[in-house]
Amino acid sequence: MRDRETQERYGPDVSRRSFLKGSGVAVAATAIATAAEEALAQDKKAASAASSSKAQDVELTINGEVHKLKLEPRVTLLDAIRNDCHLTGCKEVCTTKNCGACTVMIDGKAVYACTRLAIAEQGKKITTVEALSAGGKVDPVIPCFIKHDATQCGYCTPGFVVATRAFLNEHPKATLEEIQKGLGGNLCRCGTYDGVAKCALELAKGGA
Amino acid sequence: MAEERKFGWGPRKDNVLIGKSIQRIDGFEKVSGKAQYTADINTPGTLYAKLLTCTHAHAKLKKLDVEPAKKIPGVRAVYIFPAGDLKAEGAGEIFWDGTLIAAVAADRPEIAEDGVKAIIAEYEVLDHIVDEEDLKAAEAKGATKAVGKNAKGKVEDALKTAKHVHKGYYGVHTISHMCLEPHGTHCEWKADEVLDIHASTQNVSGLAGQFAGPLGIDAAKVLVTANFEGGGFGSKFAADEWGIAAAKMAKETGKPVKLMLDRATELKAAGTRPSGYIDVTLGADETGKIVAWDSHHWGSGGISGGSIPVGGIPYVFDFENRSRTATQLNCNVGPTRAWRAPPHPQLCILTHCAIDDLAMKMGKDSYDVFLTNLEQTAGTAAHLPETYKAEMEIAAKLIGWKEKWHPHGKDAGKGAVKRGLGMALHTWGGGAGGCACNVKIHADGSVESFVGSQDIGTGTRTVIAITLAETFGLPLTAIKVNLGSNQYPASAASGGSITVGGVSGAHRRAAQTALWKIFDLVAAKYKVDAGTLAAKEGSIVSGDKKVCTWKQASMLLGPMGLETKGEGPAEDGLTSSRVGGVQMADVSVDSETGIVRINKYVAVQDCGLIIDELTAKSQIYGAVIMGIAYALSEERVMDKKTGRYINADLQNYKLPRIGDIGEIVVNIYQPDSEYSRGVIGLGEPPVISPGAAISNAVANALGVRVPVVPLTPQRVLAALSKSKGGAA
Amino acid sequence: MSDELSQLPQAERCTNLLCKGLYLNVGQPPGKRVTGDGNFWCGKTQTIIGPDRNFVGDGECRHTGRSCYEGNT
Amino acid sequence: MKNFEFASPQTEAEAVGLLQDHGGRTAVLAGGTDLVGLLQADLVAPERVVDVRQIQSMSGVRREADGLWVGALTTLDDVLASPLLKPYLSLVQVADAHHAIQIQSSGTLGGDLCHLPNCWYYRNGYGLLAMKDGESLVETGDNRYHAILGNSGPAKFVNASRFAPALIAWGAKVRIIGPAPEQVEVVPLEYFYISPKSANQGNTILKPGQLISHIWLPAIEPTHVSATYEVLQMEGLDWPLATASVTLDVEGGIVRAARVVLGHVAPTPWVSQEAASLLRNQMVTEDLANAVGAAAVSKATPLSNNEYKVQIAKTAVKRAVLKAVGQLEGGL
Repeated sequence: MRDRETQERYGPDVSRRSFLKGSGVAVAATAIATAAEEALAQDKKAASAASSSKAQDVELTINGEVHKLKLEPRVTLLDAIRNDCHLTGCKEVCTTKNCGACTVMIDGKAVYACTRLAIAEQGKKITTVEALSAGGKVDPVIPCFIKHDATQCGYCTPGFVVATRAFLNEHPKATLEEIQKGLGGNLCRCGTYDGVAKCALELAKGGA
Repeated sequence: MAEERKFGWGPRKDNVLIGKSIQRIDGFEKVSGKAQYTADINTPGTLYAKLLTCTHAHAKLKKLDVEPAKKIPGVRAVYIFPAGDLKAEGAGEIFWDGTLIAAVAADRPEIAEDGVKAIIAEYEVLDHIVDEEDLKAAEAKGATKAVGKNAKGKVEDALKTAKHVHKGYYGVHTISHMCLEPHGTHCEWKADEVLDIHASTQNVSGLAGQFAGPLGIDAAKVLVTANFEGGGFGSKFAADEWGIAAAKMAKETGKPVKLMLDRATELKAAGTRPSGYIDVTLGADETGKIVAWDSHHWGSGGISGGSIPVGGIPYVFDFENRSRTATQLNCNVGPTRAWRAPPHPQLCILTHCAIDDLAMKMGKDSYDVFLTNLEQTAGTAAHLPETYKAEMEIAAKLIGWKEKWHPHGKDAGKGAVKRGLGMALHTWGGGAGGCACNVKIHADGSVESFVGSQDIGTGTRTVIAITLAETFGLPLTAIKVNLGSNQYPASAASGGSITVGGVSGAHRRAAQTALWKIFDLVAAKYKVDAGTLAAKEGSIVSGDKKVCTWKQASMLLGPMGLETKGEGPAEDGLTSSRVGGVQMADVSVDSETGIVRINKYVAVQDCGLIIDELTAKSQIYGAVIMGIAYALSEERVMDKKTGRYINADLQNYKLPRIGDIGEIVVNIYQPDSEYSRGVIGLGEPPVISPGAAISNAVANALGVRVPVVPLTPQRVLAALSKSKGGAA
Repeated sequence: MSDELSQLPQAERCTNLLCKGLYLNVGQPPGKRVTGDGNFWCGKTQTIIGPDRNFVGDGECRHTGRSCYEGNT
Repeated sequence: MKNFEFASPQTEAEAVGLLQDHGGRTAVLAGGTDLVGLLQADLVAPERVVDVRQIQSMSGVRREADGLWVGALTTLDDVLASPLLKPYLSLVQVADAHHAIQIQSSGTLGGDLCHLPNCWYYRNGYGLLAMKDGESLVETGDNRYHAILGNSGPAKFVNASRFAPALIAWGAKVRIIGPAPEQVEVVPLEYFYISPKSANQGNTILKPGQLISHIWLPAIEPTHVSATYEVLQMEGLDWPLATASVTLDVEGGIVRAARVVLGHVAPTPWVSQEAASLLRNQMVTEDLANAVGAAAVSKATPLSNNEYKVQIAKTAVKRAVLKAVGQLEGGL
């Protein structure tokens, strides 16, 4: 099982310290394994309950509204939101967890919708950019983006707005450095970062 | 009698809106996600199309069987591109990775994907050449072509007598446009054979004909809409073969078809900026004045040309004794398209890095060497030396050049991190593009304009609204701007920084024409001298006296209101062309990891009369950031072994993010002399200098030139290692 | 296409040859027309390869002998 | 993306059962940040995807007598928020260096450990070994991001896990469950990774139907210090050119024990005994750190185009050592 090359590299353990020895592992492992065995006995039946690969009922709760869809398991959350729920604020750009144009919130956390399967996100509270200006209530992030002209072609912008909202929710008093770290998951090709940073900083100072 | 009625901008001090920082009027749509881009159009029944592309750099297609795709339930149409059409004349030869072979349209995107996978394509793989830098290897393969040579003065003699001579090699790799909204269209056939197209385009007025020809229909039956467009940067002027494919599949199926390029195909097939490399020798006299330039540059724009032309080298400057030669490499790489300020960014790198190294050799401050040679920029435009001089002073002050500058490689910092300053200059024509517009003043006083232009992120709508509102003395909210349709008066494509000049000039003319008619009507009705009238704050005034409200004046037009046309450009002073621009970079370089970070970046830019300072500054911020991208991280990596564009994804095609840009300081150089020049476009010029300015700053930090851009850790460390006598 | 071909007597550009410059010239007087940036495409195929599967370009598409050439006559 | 069945088990046992079917041609879905991209590119084409996020027992961090048991579903956000993990600075630093809240919210430790290589040949469909016509594409192709150590075999990619170096430097173990219903093994993380010798091998010891359920960390003592130094070209979301994690036991200014692990330099995380032995019984100084860095890469065998990574890896080790003892100054 052990790779020969790895073993050869490793050599003898010469330390007296616990972080090198790993004492007591076996005990805990057994404890967990026992729990697992118990669970196994209870759930043997459920194990065979895998669903089919055919299109099936999928219910997504987006912006408080339930969307009843028929989707194959392989449909991404992004495709479902854009193509089936017709909420096109989030965009498809990279499909490789890099650009952030598809950012939505799931249970309040910013997430790349391209990295999720729609079928796996049932029962979650999904929030898209559309919710940030729904029902006559406009999230302060939106006018602040406009004020600092944090948009040019605008294609990356909704994803950036959602990321900014999610970020500020968790870091309401963020510094510029924190903003630059937190919002590094969104790409803009036109180069609107300066406006985004100013916007986030202003909202953080105002305690948004 | 008051002043003669001539088109023109008002006195600068009187402007209420023009020149101020005004939020873009379509900001809410864009920021809230309500803006509908082509990729967002999903009319009922829309089919989704996916592409089969060839992943060989050079091959012969031997077999293509699309029947298996057609058998998949949900697949509605399969289209074969010319490269996949084995029946055609000269068929089957593929010249670059990413060549489009077939498209599949299906009820759902995932089914279209299944269809693509079911297609059987067989190739005979042929020899390829994808190394754009290796001139000798390309020559050996017969893949080069001389594209120009010219000389003036006595170069050899001047180099012999020059006090300082520097010989250098510089380069810049190919990059992709990487539009975040990929190229693509949504095509739907309506009644009477009308083709309704949403296109991600910079060329709303110019697309109908491009679709009509290949489809064999009248251009009059093609509707083109682009209300919003997710980035073009020079690459979205054509209908493109994938546009034709969507239209044909829509016709075949009787359903709307949406075909947007996938990310890899967007990078490979939808436009790149050509590479450039140069061997150059230049010489200066004892004052630092450059007296001789001798260069040979080469690069590739793809298999059939499009490389950097011979003109333009040396960039901005021209020298008394100058010889230049250009060679094109025909490589198996995707074709080039215009990329923001073509090909100035490359020219700037190839020239201004050499000048900076000459300064290093002379032991002089780069600033002084650029300054000494400014008189040699007058060949482009007489006013440039003076503009550059003023801008250099401003930029130097903003970045602290005098306090921070140190000789190249000396006193750059104690530890591993070295700090340096660099600068570069640029120029661009810009000006006003062709534009026709209609301005409608309704009897209720509301104002509307119609123009077949587009907003590619530059703020076209806002510029039009400001122009009209300023002219009519109305608030911005009183203006409705209609653009993005070829059903409106034709306007030039948005390229070459000509849109703001084009639309503002034409709308000012239309608005002034309308206003003069209104003044005449008001003058007659209220018995005042029309020559004394002005439109201000929602009223028509005569001197300090309010004559009537705008609404009352509009009612004089009768129930049909008034419609005026505006055209341009014209020689009436509303617009002009040719700008300069100076940029300076303050960078830190980690000499142990090769990482370069921007501390501060200063961009000083002239551009005539500014309509909206907020969106104008955004253009400069954006251009600098794009510049930081190609200076430090982004490049197309062609794998020599497979011939493939191996980093055609956003993971390995590295673009800067919010933390990668340092502090950017934008300064618009706008004395009254600039205001009086009229409007000049701004999209391109500020993207030109960053490559050279940042490279020069790195050279200043290290005392070693990293010759090829982007300045990745690999190249920085290689240059350092070479300078210490190690392997390159 | 070879250099020799571009040395041949040249006609007007094929009417199907397109470049960016053509779309910037709306309403411009002839003296002010932008000539383009060297990036051409064929209006018929909408790529850089013409209907005859040869490359397009300023030189290549002035050659009246080319099977797909169309002059403005 | 090819089609697949989807299942969402509630327990570890249920997950193991679901993963066994289809001859083990199944995949574990957690945060999705790697898997869904792989599915979209058809690089992974399972017949069933098993979403393990509902399994309570695999979440959270628990203190036991012997150390910490960290659920494989622990996200980067959880790492940053966990008081129990806070003292393991080298780990926290990795979570913090992921400059994207979307990855921090979704990415899990288990997923990171199983992250498939970012090698562009692999990601373009040439397989982990990137062989074409019996020849390594990496060896003669563009290997700027590839291995400089442990690259004499057919595998030349670099291990993509960002947490593995830090975890290995702490002596972490992984608890693996499956494929048989009761099967559990606890394996030192450094033995978890393999450098595949043939095209049908993966880059870990995981057999079809197995998954990581937990990560074990030894209890920390006041004398333990640690640091990770990742060399990232970009400030924002990027993956490292090279990483070094060190864990030291320092008493009275003298290093009593040390582990030095490099990442992104070899097909597996790279434990450097050469570097560690130089540290033992020494006081950390800049000179010593330099020597440790040099020792760590002394056996490097760079490929045609990645010599520069040797310098970067050396620097990473040096700086990780200095950072662990609070002596790092400068560096970008």
